[in-house]
Amino acid sequence: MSAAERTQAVDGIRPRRTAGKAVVAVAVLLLLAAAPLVLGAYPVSTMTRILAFAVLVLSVDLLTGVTGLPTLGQAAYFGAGAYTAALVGIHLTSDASVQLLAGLVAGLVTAALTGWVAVRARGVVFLMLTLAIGESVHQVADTWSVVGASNGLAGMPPITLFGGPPLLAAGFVYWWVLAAAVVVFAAVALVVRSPYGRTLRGIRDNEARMRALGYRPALARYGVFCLAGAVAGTGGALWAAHARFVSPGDLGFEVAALALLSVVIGGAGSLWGPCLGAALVLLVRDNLSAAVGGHGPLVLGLVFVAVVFLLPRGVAGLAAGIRRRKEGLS
Amino acid sequence: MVTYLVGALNGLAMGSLLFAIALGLSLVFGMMDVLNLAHGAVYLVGAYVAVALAGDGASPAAFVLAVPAAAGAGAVLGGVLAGLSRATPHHLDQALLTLGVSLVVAELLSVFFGNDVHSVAAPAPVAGSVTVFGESYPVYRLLVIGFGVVLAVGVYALVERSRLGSLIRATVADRGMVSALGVHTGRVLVGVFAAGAGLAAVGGVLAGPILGAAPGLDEKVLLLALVVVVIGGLGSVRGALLGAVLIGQVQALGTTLLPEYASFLVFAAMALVLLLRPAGLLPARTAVHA
Amino acid sequence: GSSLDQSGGGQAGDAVKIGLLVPLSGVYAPLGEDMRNGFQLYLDQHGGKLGGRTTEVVTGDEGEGPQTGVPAAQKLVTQDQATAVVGVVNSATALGLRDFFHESKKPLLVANAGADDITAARKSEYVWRTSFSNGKVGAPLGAAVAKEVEGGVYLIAADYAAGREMVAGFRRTFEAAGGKVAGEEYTPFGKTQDFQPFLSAIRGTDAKAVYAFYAGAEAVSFVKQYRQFGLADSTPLYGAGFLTEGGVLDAQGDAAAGVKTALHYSSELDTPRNKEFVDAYRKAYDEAPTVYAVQAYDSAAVLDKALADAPGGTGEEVAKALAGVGPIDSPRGRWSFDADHDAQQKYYLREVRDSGGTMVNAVVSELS
Amino acid sequence: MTPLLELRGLTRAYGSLTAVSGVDLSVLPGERHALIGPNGAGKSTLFATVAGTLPATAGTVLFDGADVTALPEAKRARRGLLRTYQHSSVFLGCSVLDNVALAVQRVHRVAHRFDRAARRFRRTEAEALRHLESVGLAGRGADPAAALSHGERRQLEVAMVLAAEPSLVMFDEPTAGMSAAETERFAALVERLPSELTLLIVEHDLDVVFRLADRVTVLHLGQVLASGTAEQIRADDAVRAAYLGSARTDDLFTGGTP
Amino acid sequence: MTDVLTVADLRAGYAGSTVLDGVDLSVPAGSFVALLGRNGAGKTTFMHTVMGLVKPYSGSVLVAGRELAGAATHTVARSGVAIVPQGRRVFAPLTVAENLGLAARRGARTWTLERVYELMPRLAERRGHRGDQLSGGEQQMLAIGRALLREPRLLLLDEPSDGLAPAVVDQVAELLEGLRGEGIAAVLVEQDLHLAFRLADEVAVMQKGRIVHRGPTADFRADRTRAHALLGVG
Ligand SMILES: Nc1ncnc2c1ncn2[C@@H]1O[C@H](COP(=O)(O)OP(=O)(O)OP(=O)(O)O)[C@@H](O)[C@H]1O
Ligand SMILES: Nc1ncnc2c1ncn2[C@@H]1O[C@H](COP(=O)(O)OP(=O)(O)OP(=O)(O)O)[C@@H](O)[C@H]1O
Ligand SMILES: CC(C)C[C@H](N)C(=O)O
Ligand SMILES: [Mg+2]
Ligand SMILES: [Mg+2]
Repeated sequence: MSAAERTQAVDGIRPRRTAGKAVVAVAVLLLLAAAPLVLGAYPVSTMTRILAFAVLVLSVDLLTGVTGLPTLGQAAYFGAGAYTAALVGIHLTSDASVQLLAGLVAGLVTAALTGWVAVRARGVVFLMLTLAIGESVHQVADTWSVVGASNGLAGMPPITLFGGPPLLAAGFVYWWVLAAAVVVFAAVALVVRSPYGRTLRGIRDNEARMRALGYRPALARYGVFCLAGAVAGTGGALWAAHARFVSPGDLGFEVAALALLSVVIGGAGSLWGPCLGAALVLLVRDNLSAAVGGHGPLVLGLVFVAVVFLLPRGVAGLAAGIRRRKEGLS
Repeated sequence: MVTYLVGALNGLAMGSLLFAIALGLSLVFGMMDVLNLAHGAVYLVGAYVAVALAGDGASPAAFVLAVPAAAGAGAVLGGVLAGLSRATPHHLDQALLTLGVSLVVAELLSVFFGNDVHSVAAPAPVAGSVTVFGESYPVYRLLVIGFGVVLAVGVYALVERSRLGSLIRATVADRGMVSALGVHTGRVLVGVFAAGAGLAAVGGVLAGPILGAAPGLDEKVLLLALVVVVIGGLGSVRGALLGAVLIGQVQALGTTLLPEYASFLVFAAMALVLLLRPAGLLPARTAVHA
Repeated sequence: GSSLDQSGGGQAGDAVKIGLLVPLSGVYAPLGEDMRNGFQLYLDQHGGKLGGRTTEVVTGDEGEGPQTGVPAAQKLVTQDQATAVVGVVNSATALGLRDFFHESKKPLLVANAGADDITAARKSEYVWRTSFSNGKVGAPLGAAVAKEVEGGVYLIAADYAAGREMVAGFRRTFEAAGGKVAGEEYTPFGKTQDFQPFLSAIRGTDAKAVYAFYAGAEAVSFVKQYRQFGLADSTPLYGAGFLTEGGVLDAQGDAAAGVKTALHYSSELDTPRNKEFVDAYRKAYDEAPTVYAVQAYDSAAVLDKALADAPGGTGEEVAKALAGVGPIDSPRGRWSFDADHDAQQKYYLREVRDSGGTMVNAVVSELS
Repeated sequence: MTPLLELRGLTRAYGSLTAVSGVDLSVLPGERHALIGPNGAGKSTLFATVAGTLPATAGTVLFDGADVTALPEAKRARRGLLRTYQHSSVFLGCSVLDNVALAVQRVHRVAHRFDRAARRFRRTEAEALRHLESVGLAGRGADPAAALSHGERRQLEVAMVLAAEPSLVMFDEPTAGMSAAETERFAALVERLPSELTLLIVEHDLDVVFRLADRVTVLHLGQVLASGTAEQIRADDAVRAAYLGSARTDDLFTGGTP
Repeated sequence: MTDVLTVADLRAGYAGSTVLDGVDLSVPAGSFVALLGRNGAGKTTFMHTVMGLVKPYSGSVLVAGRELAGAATHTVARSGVAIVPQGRRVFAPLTVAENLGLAARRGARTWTLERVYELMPRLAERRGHRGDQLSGGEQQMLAIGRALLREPRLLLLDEPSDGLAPAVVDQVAELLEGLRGEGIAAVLVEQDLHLAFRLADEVAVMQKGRIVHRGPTADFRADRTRAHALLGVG
C-alpha cells in the first residue's frame, strides 16, 4: 500500500469499501423496515423498544466512546425527553413529531442545566457526578406529583403523524421509531466523523495536549454533553411514543447502567456495535428472564463476563479483527 | 441538641462501617486501577456468611467465627476477580467484567438463601442498648466505632508506610517495570484484590446486625462505597477514612437537620466536594500525573 | 400474523391460557413466589381447571418495575395469547399496563399493586383488583388508633406513592375520629438503611404512638431499629399490615413483638375456611401463607367463576363475566368487587405475638 | 526591534524548591535561540511556565509586546506561542494523521464544525499531510499513534507543533531519542523553516545546538549563567564547568571518506 | 568465553504485526554490544522481548544457557537481567527512595543504596521527591540506579543517555565502563554514537527488524561509508 493510500484510510473510509459498506447498510435498513410485515406484534414492539434504547445508547457512546467520559447519568436526559413527550402527548398534541422535538429540547435543556457540574470532571469522578445527577433527577421524578411521582405518568394517547389517525398497531409505531432512529444515527455518525468528532477524540486521549494546541476542552466537552443530552432526549421521546407510559424507573440507575454496558459490550467508539449491544442487553433482560425462571440477571452477568473474554474490544472489535486478518492475507 | 449529639455519634458508627467497606474498594481501585463493581456482591457474601453462621445471635463465638470465614470467602472471590480482571487492561471492560461477576454472585446468593430479607442479630453480650446523652443507643454500634479506629490505624501503617505499600503503588503505576525488577506482579495483584475483597466481606459480617442481608443490598452498599472512595480520593487510606466519616455524618446528622432533603444529601455532598476538589479530599499520591 | 393490526382472538374450546405476571427477580421476588404458590394451589385443588377448562399457566417475570413488567405482560398477551393476566406487584407497572389491557380488550387481574388510581381515576372495565388499594388499607386503623392512643401519633412512611396513600388513608379516618398528628415524615424510598435520624426526630416530639408504612427490607430495618433505639418500649407502633407480613416478620423476629397492624388477611385468622386453606398451603409449600398468596389464590377463584360464564373465551366475555362473579368465599373472609372493580373486604387488626417460638400476626379484632 | 518573547524575573517554585529563579530573557523575532543547561536546571519548567501549563510564581512573560502571564495556556497557544514536550505527549488513540490534523483544524477554525465529515475539509487534510511528510511520517498516517516507536513520536511532536502555525516554538529536546538520520532530517527541517518563525530550543545535543542557534542561553540552578553567541558560550569556562564536561572533540569515525 | 545472552531467530511484534523478523544476537559475558538503528527499526521491541515484556512469536532467548523465550518478566529478571527502559519509566507516584527501595535486594554485595547515592549525588538530594517531580535527566539517573540495584549480569540499556546533559553523559559513560570492568554484560541501544563507540566492544545494526551488521566496534568505525549507509546518515 502506498503512503497516499494509507493516509486516505485514516477516516476508515476507503473507496473500495465504501461501496460494500453502503450495500450492507441498505440491506440492514431494508430488513429492519420489512420486519413488521412478517413479524408479530410482540417481536415488533420489542424491536421498537430496542431502537429507542439504542438512541440512548448512541448518546452514551458519544460521551463515553468518543469523548472518553463514562456516564451513568444519561437516563436522566432520556427520562426528561420521555416525560416531556408524554406530557405533550397528554396535554397538547398526539403528533409524534412535535413530541419528538419536545423530547429533544427537553434533553438538551436538562443537559445544559446540569452538565456544567459534570464536565469539569473526567474518569471516575465524571462517572460519579453523572450518577449523582441521574439519581437526583430520578428522585425528583419519583416524588413530584405533577408527573405522577412513583406511579408514573400514564394516559398518553396513541401517537399520530401529520394529522393522520392514531397509530395503535405496533408496526406503524415501529416504522416511525425506526425512521427517527435512523436519522439520529446518521446525525451522530456525521458528528463523529466531523472535525468536531476529532476534537472530541483528542480530548479523550490527551486533554492537556489539546490545551497546549490552543483548544478549550471544557467548552467542547460541554458542547458534546448538551448534544448527547439532546440525543438521549430524542430517544426518550421515541420510548414514550411506544410505551405511552413513563415511570421513574425509565430514568433510573438501571437504565443508565445498561446503556453504558451496551456501549462497552458493543465496543466504545464504534456506532453500530453499541446498537447491537443495546439489542443484546434488552433481549436478555426482557425476554430471557422468565424463560430461565427469573434468573435473567445471572444470564446477563454471564454474558458480560463472556463478552470481555470472547470480544475484548466489543462486538465492533470482533469485526475490526476479522477485517484486519483479511487485509493481512490480501 | 441531644438529638444532634446522638446523630453525630451515629454518624461515626455508620462512618466506621462505611470505612471498612469502602477501604477495600479504594485499595483495589486506587492501587490496582481496577474499578471492582463486584465489591458490593462480595460484601453481600460476607453478610450471608453472617446469616448462615450467626443469624440467631445466640452465640458470640459463632459471630467471631463468621469474621475469618467471611474474610476467607471474600479473599477467594477477590482472587478469582483478580485473575479474571487480568484478561483486559481497559477500565470499561474491567467494569463490565466485575459487574458481570457481581450479578452472578448475587444471583447465586439468592438461589442459596432465597429472596427473603434476612437479619443478623448482634452477638448476645452486645445486643442490648445503653443510654447515651439520655437516649438509648445500641451497644453494638459503639463497638463498630472502635473497630473502625483499629482498622484505620492498621491499614494506614501497612499501605502508606511500608515497602509493601510502595510495591503496590508501583505495580499500579507500571506493572511491566515492577516485574522487570523480579517481582511476580500477578501475586501482588491477587494479594491486593483478595485483601480488598476480604475486607468487604468482613464489612458484610460487621454490618450484618445493622443492615442485615437481602438481595439488592449489594448495589446500595457499592454505591455508598463508591461515593466514599471518590470523595476521599482514590486509593488513599486516609481519604477513605475521611470520606466515610463525612458521608456517615451527612447521612446521620444531615438527615436529622434536613429530613426533607434526605435523599439528595449524599449526592449533593459528593457533588460539592468534587466541584471544589476534583481529585477528592485526600487524593493518594498515585492520583497525580505530570 | 403481522404487527399491523390489533388482533387478539379468543380461546374457545376446552383449554385456556392464563398469564401469571409476578416478580421472579429483584426485590419483590419473595412476593412473586408467594403469589405463584397461591395461584398454583388453587389450580391444584381444582384439578388444574378454571371454569371447567384445562388451564395452562404462562409465567412472565415482572421484575422490579414497568421497565421489565410491561414488556413481559405484552408478551403474555400478544405472543402467548393469554386470555387473561393475573398478578402485578408494582403499582407503576399496573398503571403502565392499564391502557394496553384496555385497548387489547383483555382482562388484567391485579393481585397486589395498591395504587388507588388503578380502581379509581384510571379504572377500566378490563382491570380488576383482587387485592387492596393503599388508601383503604390505611383507613380502617385510623379510628381504632384514635381511640386507643391518648395523645399525638407520628406518621412515617417510605417516600413513594404507596407510602403517601397509606398515610393519607390513615390520616383521614384518624383525624375524623379526633386523632391528633404529632408529626409526619417520609423517608427516601429504597435508600434508607439507617432510621436513627428519623427515630431521633420521633423521640423529639411528644408522640404517644407511631403509624408506619414500610415493606420488604425497609420494614425489617425500621421495626428492628425501632426496638434497638428504645422506642418500642415507650411508643407503640402501628402500621399497615405489610410492615410485618410474611418473610419480613421472620427477619424481624422478637423485635416486632407488639406491633399492631391492619390488613385484610392474617394466616392466624380463626375461620374454618382459612384453617383449611392454611393447612393445604402448609402441606404444599411447608410454610404459612401470606396475604400475597391469598390474593393470587383468590384471583384464581375469581377467574374460575368468570371463565365458566365466558363460553367463547374472549377477553370481552371474560371481562363481562367478571362483573357478575359475586362474592368470593376466600380464606380472608367473603369479599366481592365493588363498583370500581376493587376488592370490597374486611380488615383485621393484627398484633405480632409469639406463638410457640415463632412470631405471628395474631388477629385481635375485625375493623369496620 | 522589540523582542517577541520577553521574560522579566520569571520565577517558578515547586513548594520550597525554586526551579526557575528570576530569569530575564528576550528572544527577538526570527531568532533561533538555544537554551542549554544541566539536568534539573529548570529548562522544562521554564518552558511550561512560558507556555502557561504552569502558573508563574513571580515575574512576567511578555509575548509579542503583551503581558500574557495571567493568560491560560490555550489562549497563549492561540496567539502563536507553542511548545513541544520533553516526554512525547501525543494522542495515542488517534491516528497519526489525526494528531496533526487536530493542530491544523484549530488554526483553520473548523475544530467545532460537525456539518461535514472531516475528510471533506480538504485544505485541512492536505495541510496535515504536508506536515507529516515534512517529518518523514507520511507513510504512517493511518496507524494509531500508539503504534509509533519512541523516536517516531518525537517526530510526530515536531509535526504537530509546526502544524499549529506558531510564531514562536519552544522545542524541548526535540532530537532526544531521534536517530542520527532523523536528527539530521530535523535539523534540515528547522533550517528550512520560514525565517520569521522564532525558535527557542532546549537541546543536549550540542551539534544540533551550535548548528541551529544564533544565540545560546545557559541555565543553571534555575538562573541564567551565561548568554551569548554560540562561540562565546563555547568558550565560556563557567559553562564548561557546569555543563559541557569533557568536550568531545574526538572524531566519531576513524577511517573512510566522509 | 560463554555467552550471557544468545538470541536466535527471534520473531515478535504487536497484535499480529511482525516487528522483529528473525533476530540473531549473542552477547559474550562481560562485554558490551551496541545495538544501533534508525527510529522504528525494532530495537526497543528487541529489548522488551528479551525482558519478557513482549511475548515472542517464535525463536529462542538463552540467558546464561537457560531458555527464557516467552518466560514471564519476573522470571527473566530473576535470572539476572535488568533493564533501563526507553523513556525511563520510573515509578511516578513513588519517591526516589521508594523507587530505589523496590529494586534493592536483600544481602546485596556490590550495589547498595549508599553506592548509588554516592555515584549520583543528585538522587540523594532528591531522595524525597516523587518520580514525576524529577527533571528528565534525574529520572534517567534513577532508572539506571534502579537497574543497578538488581545486580544484574546482563543489563539492557535502552538509550541511557537520552535526555542527559553532556557532563552527565560522561559520568554515565564512566559508570558503565566501571560496570564492564566488574564483568557485567550489556546490550546498549544508543543514538549517541560517541557514547556507543566508547563503551561497546561490538556493534550490531538493526534495520526493519533484522540484524544487518555485526562486528567489532573498531571495524565499524573504520568504514565511515558503510556505517553511514547502515545508519541512514548522510
Ligand atoms: N512537578 C514537580 N514538582 C517538584 N519539583 C519538580 C517538579 N518538576 C520538576 N521539578 C524539579 O525542578 C527542577 C527543574 O526541573 P526541569 O524539569 O525544569 O529541569 P530541566 O532543566 O528540564 O532538566 P532536564 O534537562 O533533565 O530535562 C528539577 O530539580 C526537578 O527535580
Ligand atoms: N505498541 C505497539 N503497537 C504496535 N506497533 C508498535 C508498538 N510499539 C512499536 N511499534 C512499531 O514497531 C516498530 C518498532 O518499534 P520499536 O519501538 O522497537 O523501535 P525502536 O527501534 O526502538 O525505535 P526508536 O529508536 O524510535 O525507539 C515501529 O515501527 C513501531 O511503529
Ligand atoms: C405493599 C407493597 C408490596 C405495595 C407495592 N410496593 C406497591 O407498589 O403498591
Ligand atoms: Mg527538561
Ligand atoms: Mg526504542
